Amino acid sequence: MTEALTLRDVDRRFGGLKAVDSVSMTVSEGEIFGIIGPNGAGKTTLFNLISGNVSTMSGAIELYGRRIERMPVHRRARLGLGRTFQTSQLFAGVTVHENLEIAEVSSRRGVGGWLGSPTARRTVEAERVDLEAWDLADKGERLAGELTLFEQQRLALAMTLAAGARVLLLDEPSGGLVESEVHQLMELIRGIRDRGVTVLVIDHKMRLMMQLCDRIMVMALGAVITTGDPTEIAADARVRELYFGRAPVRGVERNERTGGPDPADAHTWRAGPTS
Amino acid sequence: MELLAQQMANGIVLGSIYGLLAICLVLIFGVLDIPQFALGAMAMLGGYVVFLLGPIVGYWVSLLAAMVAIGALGAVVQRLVFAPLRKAADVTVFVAAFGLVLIFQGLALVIFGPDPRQVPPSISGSLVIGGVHIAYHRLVIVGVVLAVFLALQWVLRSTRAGRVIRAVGQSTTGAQVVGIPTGRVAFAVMILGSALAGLAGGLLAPISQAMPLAGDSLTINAFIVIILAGMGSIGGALVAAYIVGLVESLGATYLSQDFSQLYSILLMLIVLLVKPSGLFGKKVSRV
Amino acid sequence: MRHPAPRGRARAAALLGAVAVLAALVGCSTTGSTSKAGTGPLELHLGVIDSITGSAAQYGQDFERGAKMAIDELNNAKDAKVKIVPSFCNSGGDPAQAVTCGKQLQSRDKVTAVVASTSMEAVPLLTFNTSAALGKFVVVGISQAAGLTSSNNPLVVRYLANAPSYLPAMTKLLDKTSKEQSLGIRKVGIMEWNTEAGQALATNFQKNWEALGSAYTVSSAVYQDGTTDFSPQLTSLLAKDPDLIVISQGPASAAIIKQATDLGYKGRYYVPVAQSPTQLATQIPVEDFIGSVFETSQASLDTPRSTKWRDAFKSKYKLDANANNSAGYGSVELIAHAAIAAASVDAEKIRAEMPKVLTIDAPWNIGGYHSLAPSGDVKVEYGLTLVKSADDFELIQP
Amino acid sequence: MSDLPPARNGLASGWGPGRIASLAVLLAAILAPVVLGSGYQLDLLSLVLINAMFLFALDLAYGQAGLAAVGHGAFLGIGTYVVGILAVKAGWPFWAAMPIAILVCAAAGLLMGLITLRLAGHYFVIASLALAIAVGLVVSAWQDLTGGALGLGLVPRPAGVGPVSFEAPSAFYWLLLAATLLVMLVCWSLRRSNVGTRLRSIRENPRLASALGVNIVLTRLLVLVISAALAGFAGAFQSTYLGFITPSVLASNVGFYALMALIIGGQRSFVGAVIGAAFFVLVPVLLQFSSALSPVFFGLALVVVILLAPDGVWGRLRALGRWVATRTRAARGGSSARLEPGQERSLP
Repeated sequence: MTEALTLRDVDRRFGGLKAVDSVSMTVSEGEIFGIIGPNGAGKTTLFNLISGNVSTMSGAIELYGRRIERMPVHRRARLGLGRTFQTSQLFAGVTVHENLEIAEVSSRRGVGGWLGSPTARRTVEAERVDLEAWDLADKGERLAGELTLFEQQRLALAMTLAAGARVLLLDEPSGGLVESEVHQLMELIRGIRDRGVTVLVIDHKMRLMMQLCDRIMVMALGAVITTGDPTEIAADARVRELYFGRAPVRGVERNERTGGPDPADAHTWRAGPTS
Repeated sequence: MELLAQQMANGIVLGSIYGLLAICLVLIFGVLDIPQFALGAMAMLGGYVVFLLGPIVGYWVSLLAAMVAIGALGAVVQRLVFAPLRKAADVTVFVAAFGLVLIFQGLALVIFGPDPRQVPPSISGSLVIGGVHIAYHRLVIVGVVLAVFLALQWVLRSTRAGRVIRAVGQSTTGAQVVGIPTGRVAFAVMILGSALAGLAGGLLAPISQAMPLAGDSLTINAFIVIILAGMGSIGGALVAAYIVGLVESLGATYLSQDFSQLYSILLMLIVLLVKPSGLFGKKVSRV
Repeated sequence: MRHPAPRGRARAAALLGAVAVLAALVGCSTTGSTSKAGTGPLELHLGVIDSITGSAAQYGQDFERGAKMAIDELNNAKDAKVKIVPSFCNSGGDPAQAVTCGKQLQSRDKVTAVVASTSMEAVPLLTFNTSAALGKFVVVGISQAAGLTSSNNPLVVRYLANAPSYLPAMTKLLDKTSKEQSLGIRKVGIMEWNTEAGQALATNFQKNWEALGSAYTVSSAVYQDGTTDFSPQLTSLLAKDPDLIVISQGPASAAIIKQATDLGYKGRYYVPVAQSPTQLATQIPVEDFIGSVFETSQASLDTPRSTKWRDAFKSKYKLDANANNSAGYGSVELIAHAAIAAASVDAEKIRAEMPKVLTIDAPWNIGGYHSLAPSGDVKVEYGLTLVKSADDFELIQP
Repeated sequence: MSDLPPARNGLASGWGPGRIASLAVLLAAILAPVVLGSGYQLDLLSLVLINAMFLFALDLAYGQAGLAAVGHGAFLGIGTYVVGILAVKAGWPFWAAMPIAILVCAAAGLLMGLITLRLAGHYFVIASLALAIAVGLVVSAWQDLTGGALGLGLVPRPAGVGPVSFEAPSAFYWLLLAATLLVMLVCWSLRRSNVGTRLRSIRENPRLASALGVNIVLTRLLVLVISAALAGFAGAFQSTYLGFITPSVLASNVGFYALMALIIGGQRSFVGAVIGAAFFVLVPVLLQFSSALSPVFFGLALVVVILLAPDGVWGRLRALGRWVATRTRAARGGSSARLEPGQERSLP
């Protein structure tokens, strides 16, 4: 399998706090790779490091074998790295149609990519097909900010693909969704993977993660605790301790920043993976 | 050597004047986020207050009167212009402030005429040390500015009011969340900043004379100072003001006089290129 | 966030706006006034462009007082031969605004003569004052620099100021006085105001002073318009230990003298014509400028003619007349009397009569000018006033 | 501030009020010399056109790229001086000097962008203003080239092309009108191009835009350069309009006034820019009667307009138009009479 994304000894401190502490990981092409851990474990920071919104202090990040850790955000995006954000993930003030147009235009290159017209390559017909695939067919002229949360989430996914993402970072995609929508979301993400896109996902909903991911990496206090497939993770003693135990993790006292597990998550966790 | 010492002395005095206005800007621009471009024009009006009242009540009382009058003007301006515009874009507020400049300067021109009006200094005569002449009034300016700085520093650090002001400066929304009446704080800070502008104008009037356009060059230099310093601390603003004063004064002597204002601008640009947040500012996001 | 407006919404409002624009255009076109000369006195449409706001407001306002005085006198005279119809326009000291003013006066007010208070207003007019299609008009302007008359414009006159014209004689007069009265003036420091007027005075003074001998040296310090603290410039000048500091901006004299005194300077000053010693004495103590020399125009001399004029000015405005007042007055009078002599308000005819009119020793000619070169330069000669003590101002005539 | 989708503004689409108003203004503009003759009203309109050209350019930087370029007046001034210097000192014809002015301004824009674009918010505003002041100081001091404070003149009118001469005021006016339409066309196509789309994404959500691959700095730099070049183009015409150039064309308040004009008129719209240009040319003329008080009235007018219409006169007129339309429809009993939140409130 081709290595889509590789991190080696990536570090990031904020003041005295080690937000990401010597993280190494490898994600293969076409994999769905989950990252879990308590609040403050450094998951979102890790995503920010990969996407370039936060710069690394040391270590290497490779996208399809190419070093990207010194590149600005937009260059990584152009190399095929897409991401969604927990909040304000859309151009809320313009229509769905225009959101997709922006996403598609942003990946174009050359003189035509700058000075050409956004609609030059994109016919209305193609647009409609696209929207249908995302179940947004009748929403094309609505402002993105007026969509429901799940519709917004779908649009955000569609936009990353329109922008040409090959490796996708999804930050809390199930946030605010109801149970039935979470299920649909899972199907969508699998569909994306089936197109050959590699997916990294952070989410608090354990059941989703256990069902969706091929592999899961567990983080706490910025460091990797363990990586494995969902059943291994579920069985891992350190992970159980991390979520429920009072024992110190890696010799460091649990402090307020790590917080306790989400009660809802705890429930799903106890229920165990259903797959 | 004597020339150098004299120009250093000139630079420190110049820096003190810029510093006082820059401190006003740190309060109004830094805390309230209002680009009050009319501060220089308000200082100019303060000069006229001293011109009018000085001969009757004496310099120091008239200086106090200038602070009160310009502070009150600040209150009016806040109520009528800036408070209604608090949700408008930065540049829109800039425009309104520029409108105020035209109004203040225009009124001064119509009421007092274009001729510069003489304002006697607090103490006449000059101190002479080793061939360096410094007018006593200029020493008074340096002293008053330092006193204002120390007093403000104390207020901002050690009093409840100061903590509230700093909280608003950090984040208006955050301050609102913890129950600070941000509107009233803004009002108070605007009055304080304007009163200090009045003080600056009154102090400067014996040097610059009272005239309609007296505040113009002050405003832009005060903005250069706080950008050079980085928005945030009044101490940083004062130090940067001394730097600008010295650069202007020494540049005019040892380089070319054609460009005396250019040196501080170049210094500012170089600093911004190396450290976009200014000399003493905290890191700002770039996008 | 708003929805894009559906098509056709507010079309009515937009059309209404468009109609309003067209209506305004049509309305504007009919406001231009035209006038016919009647059987009575000549009706002379005169434009006055001055900077009554902005950084040159003092010049403009002084100029306008003089101009208004002349207009009132001419219009109220018994059996007046000319009736002046004035139009005033404020340039704010901005040449671009002066262009707008000029075109307004030219095509709306149909002026055939314009007086302008500074070269910022006068020079930009030269791009269109000779256009037959738009309407020709004579420009009588005050300008220190050569630009006004060096462009071969046939309808221009440079009145008062005129640094290249008077400074050769003036520097010689100063040197002569210095030698006769043992003033010991050799080293000169110039406070150069970075404007057209300041530059012209500074460069012409320097050129002529240095030509007087090898011991005659000049150093200069430049400051931007709007400067209020002159210490850096003065410190540089004082380091050269000058015998005389030349001030190139009249209104700034008081501040410069005060600050130079604070810096320990005890020498003399040279003050331009815009500031008279009596005027300055109302601002700062005479003690601060004893030993100084002041450019003095004919209008400020104690001739019966100019004394009478100054008294009339004072009774009208309750102010002491200065050189800019006399320039405003004199430029308007020159135009009016040229028009009377030509018995016409045509711009070219007015201009053609001006050299002749200036040689007449008339009461209105308070500047005492007597020669007008073909280029349009009025030959200007100033005297000097030497402040010997608080109550002894000695006039030295060329 | 809410960010209207620009594709719905001005000339961009449909027969909305924007397009009708634009066409009406255009028609009035073409016919103006016929109605007005060659009087000074025509001259004022010429000045409005030069200012409008500059405001179109400025709107690219401010309205489209979100750069509060207070110092943009420097580009207008540089363009003015380049043509002035080449015409007066080297005798170049206008048509040869104008492209040089555009190139010089583009280069200056590039330089300014490289220096200032990394700066955020207020820092950018002041840095841009400071650069403009620096340009003004250099031009005043460089007397050999620019004539310093003594000014530079006289700059002739553009030479005729074939049988067409531009000496007559109406011909010059039509030339200016053509130039203005050209600038408008450039701005319009840029807004409609991928660059425009990218600019919109940056305005809406810069973080998301860069995550999608938009190079924010490069996009803004490109727009700043184009905007500076267009300002230089406007400056070339200002040069020949004024005929006599002094450092006042580079005064720092030129950029201030321009930005004010744009905000007063309404940004991201051609009609708004024209309204702004007209405001700044015509209001001072209307205030001539008040003589020394005119700056006071002008300042008051500025503050009052800003308070009543923070999103510009044209923005307010559009809101009014929508309101009228909605009311009319509601009166007819139409089903789509839904009033959006904020519209009712935003009325004067």
